[in-house]
Amino acid sequence: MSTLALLLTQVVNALSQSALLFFLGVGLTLIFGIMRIVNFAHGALYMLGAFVGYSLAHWAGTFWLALVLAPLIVGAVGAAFELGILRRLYRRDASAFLLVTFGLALVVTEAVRLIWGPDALQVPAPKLFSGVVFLLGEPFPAYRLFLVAAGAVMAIAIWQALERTRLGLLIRATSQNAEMVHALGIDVNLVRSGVFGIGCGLAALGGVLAAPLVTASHAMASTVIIDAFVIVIIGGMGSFAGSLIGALLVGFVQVFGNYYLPDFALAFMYLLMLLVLVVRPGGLLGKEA
Amino acid sequence: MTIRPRLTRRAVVAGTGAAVASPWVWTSARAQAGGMIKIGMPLALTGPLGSVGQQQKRGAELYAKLQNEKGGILGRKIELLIEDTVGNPATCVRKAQEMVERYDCRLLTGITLSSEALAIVPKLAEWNAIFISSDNGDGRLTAESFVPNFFRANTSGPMGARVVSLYVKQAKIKSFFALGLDYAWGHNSVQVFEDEMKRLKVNFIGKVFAPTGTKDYSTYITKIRQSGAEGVYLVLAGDDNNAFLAQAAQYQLASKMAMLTEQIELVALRAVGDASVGLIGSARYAFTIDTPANKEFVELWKAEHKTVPDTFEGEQWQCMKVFEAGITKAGGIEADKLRPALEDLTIESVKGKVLMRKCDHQGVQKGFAVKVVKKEGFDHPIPEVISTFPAEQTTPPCNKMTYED
Amino acid sequence: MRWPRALGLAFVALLIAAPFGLPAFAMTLLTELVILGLFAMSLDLMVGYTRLISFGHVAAYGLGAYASGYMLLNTSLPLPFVVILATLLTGVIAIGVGWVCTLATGVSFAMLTLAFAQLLYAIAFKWTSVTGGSDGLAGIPRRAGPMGLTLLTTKTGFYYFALACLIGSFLLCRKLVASPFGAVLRGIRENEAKTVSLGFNTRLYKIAVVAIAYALGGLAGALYAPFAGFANTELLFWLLSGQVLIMVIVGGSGTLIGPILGAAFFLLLEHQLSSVTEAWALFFGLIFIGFVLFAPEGIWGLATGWVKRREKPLAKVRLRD
Amino acid sequence: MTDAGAALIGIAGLTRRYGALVAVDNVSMDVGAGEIRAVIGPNGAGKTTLFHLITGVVKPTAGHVRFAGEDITGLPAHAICQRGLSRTFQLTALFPQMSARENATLAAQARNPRRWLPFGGGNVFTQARRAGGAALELLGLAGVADRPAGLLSHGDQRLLEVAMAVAQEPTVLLLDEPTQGLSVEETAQVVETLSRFLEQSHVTALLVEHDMEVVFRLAHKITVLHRGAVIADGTPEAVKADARVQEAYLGGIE
Repeated sequence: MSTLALLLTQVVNALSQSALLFFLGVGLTLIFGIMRIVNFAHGALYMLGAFVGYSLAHWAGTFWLALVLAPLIVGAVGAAFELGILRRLYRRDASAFLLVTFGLALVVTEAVRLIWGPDALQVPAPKLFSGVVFLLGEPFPAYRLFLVAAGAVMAIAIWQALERTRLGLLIRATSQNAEMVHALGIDVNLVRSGVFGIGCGLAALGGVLAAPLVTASHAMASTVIIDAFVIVIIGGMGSFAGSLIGALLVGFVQVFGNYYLPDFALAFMYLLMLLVLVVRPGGLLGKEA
Repeated sequence: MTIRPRLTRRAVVAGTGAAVASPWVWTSARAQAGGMIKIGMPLALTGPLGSVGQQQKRGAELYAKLQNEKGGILGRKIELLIEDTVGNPATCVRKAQEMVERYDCRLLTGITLSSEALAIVPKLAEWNAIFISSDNGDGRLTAESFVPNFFRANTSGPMGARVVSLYVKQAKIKSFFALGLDYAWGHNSVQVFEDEMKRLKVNFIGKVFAPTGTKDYSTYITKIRQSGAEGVYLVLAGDDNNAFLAQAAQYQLASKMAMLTEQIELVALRAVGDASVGLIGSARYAFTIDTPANKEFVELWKAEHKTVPDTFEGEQWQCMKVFEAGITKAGGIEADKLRPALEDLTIESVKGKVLMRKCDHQGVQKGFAVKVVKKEGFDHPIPEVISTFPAEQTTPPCNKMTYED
Repeated sequence: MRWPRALGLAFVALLIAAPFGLPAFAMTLLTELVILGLFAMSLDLMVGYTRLISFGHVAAYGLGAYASGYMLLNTSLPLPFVVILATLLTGVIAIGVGWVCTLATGVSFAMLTLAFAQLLYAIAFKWTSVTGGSDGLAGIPRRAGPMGLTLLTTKTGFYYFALACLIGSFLLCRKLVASPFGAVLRGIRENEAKTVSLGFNTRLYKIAVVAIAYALGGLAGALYAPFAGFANTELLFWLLSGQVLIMVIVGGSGTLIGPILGAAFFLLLEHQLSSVTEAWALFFGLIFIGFVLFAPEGIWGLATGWVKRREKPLAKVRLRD
Repeated sequence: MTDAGAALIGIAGLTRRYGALVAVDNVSMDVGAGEIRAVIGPNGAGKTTLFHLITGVVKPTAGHVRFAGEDITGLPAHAICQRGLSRTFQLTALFPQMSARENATLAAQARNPRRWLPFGGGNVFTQARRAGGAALELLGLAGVADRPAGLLSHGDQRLLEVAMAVAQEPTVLLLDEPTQGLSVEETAQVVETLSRFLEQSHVTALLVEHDMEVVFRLAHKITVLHRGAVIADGTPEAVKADARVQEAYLGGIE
């Protein structure tokens, strides 16, 4: 493989990894921005997305339906959790949310094991993207290119939704001053349910998209939550653009770092976070420390 | 406050309070002298390695059920004490200690992770308990970390690496790169393989280790491809293995080089489907092994579970057979009687003849190279045995985790 | 509030008498509860008294455990010295950790503690010659001494040693939070900006409390290694950081005694539930959610609330006098 | 302007920019010992930023602050406070779950050289409690001393803030809009208490306020800020008569 081909392959590798990380991070950061909640169940919901996606793909015989429906279903689970539990806790301090979302993570993880069993399950890539594309003569999975495209499309879509739509306006306003929005006669609770649902749905979308790469498996939940936290904190809690930058940074550092210095694979992400937070305690685009 | 939440609160508090304070953990269980043969199995039933723990559980349960129908061992019924450790050594030590101290159970097996086993073995002497491993691959357990009350009925990691090396000898692949999981087993097996390749004068180009829990193998796949080797040797397990195989297939890695792996399990073949077809590697156990004992076992398994047994189901079965033969020979389960009875014990098992050699308590057994193929009647690819290597070749010298020839 | 003190003394008396009445495994479990309680209590100094939420307290536990394990395996120092040295080592390293982490506040602080814990995890994994790598250190002995003293090597002796460490640390923490230093910590907890504007260099106080909390967490780890006989990377795994935080909150943060009870509750519930059903995590999770909804002040809050409710009628009588 | 040599606080060319916005623009002023100086100006004139610059909460872009002859520019907030400048905040900043007495005690503790003592501390607490109690007394809060600060009335919360500053026995008291957000009755009560206290104590005070009546009641001298810059400086009467001030105030409202 030529140096140029290697470089190109690695860049696209990094982009595809960043895309998956972005789906995780953006949901987490949206939820934090609006609700000041660190959602410990995010990884579990990501996994739930993959398993729901597996069942839907098998039932419908197509990956695409799973891609659309699984986030909606998991999003509904998230919204229901907000309605039933979180809503009663907004006047409490952060530790209450820590405990309930930790509880939710346990419940979801175990429910997945009870429903789908302990083994990993196969979710094949969609037929359309199951082949390879040649990049400078080197075979590269079409599915990964699809991931990069999906990440880019979603990033633009979310950005536009935040900037242009009424819901986006409400979300931005609520994240800046919830009381003011409430005083304007808007049901802040509804915005919160919506955002929690959307955040969980985005995690599930990430789960479905990751499933053809890692299979629907139980280890998905455990390690991924930390990745998501790191991305969000590097970018700045509550910042949409920050989660994108965080995902790209982590993706590139992991892919290139693991290639040249594989012995430090466990440490890269944390060294990066340490560096960013020491220089900017609030994260790259964060407002506060 | 209204009445309802108060009742609920009281119910929650009372319920959990009762669960925590319920006295049974604070009491000692009644010891039943001469009663059941208790075999303790602290297993990773949930968590990332839940899949393996569940296999071990099923393997032992079927054995206990069938053996108890036949009247047990020495006329005593077998009772399995199965507990979940989530794969955490701290929990494993606690659960094992409970089995020993509360239930007076002196026979242990299962213990899914090597890290758990390494935490347990130093305590065996104090507990006066015998532990027969059914899946721990870490070479150290029969080498540096060896203790007299530990036995290994299963194929170890180095033995798997050796089988792949022996296969390479026939396959004439000229250069290799290795990818292993970054922990003891991965390093150990890659080391064995590297030594073997050097002895065989095969060009060993390089190696890389990935942390367990790696999701994206793209950069490792690129590195493997960049090496230009003719073959890649893989020491991966569980979800890491599945992720690698799924992703390697997407990069069409198999079209560039031969892929050989240390461990082939059905659970992985089900998870990655066609992406595993063509893969060659060692199987610690495969339901396609052609021995009379295995044919019988597979039939029994099908009757019970309507499916074929997987690696650790077969390994656990073999382990239970070792227990049975040892206890029968010793005429009891006391550690000081059972240990000498197990030493140099030979049984006829699903993998053929297995000798629990005296020097390091490793089960000397055949090695199997398998190839993953699609076959009618199965909705997933299956491992087919392509070479069987004699026990003398696959088992390392006593108390060693590397080979000399 | 004489009730809690009387209850506390009775409880300590029970703990001291425990080895005379309880069977072997109950003592094993109790020793582990004591160690874990100490670990949770150490975190309470940060979480409950200073509102420094940490996602990486496991760093203290793991560091203490590896340090004591390494010393017990490779030196001839007697057990108590090893435990003290490991505690001090953890505290000294924590000064550096605290210095960096206190550059940030809130969630960023928590994530920095996590970063250090994860880096330590990576070091434990990679520095095989000292830490044993992924295998960890196994067969860690409870060495006799000093002066040939073998008391601590026995199960009961070790239990008393751990219990003494817990009670000593508890008294120390209580003195600390009642001191002028503790008053400043409470100020930081309630309003850090105001505390600064009153003229307190809050960063130094935070670094100090991180160092003390880590040292005591390290003490817990230093006890765990000879208790369980091993130290491995699992003792540095991030999940344990989350769990110990849960123990603190469930027990009742800012009470010192609450987190000890929280740790006991957590461990016993996990142990009991998991021996009843494989789906124990489901019930475990539901119980935490139930706790948040129905017992917002934690176990200690429930207990003292109960006592207060019993005392109320008395107070009314006094008012009428 | 007072003679620079006698000034307790000397501010020279103090400037703070936020990007294109100049919040505080080349402000110079001197405050003599024992003086009660008010800084007034319409909303957004830079009064609070000026306070933040003096007390070290915000670092200046340019200029200097001298206190009792020492350059304290850019020192951390806690270090400036330790030199004897105690302040209150525009938005009430208290320890809401502690009692009023505990609030004042903690404030007084900050002045004790052994404030960090990690054990015992009987003496530290006794002294602090005495100073805190005295401050509560001075500001008429003795009756509510044992209530949690968060449950006090708004007026009492503002006074408690002042009491906390007073408990530190400061050389200079900096009051940031002590009547902000209070009703007319509460304002009258707070102003009454404050003026009585200021007369008795002879402390040097720097007061930020936009309520003119409050200012004329309390201050000896007034500095007027507009868009970050000083536009007038002098006795209340002189400032009242100043045409630029009237213009600025009317202009500020538009």
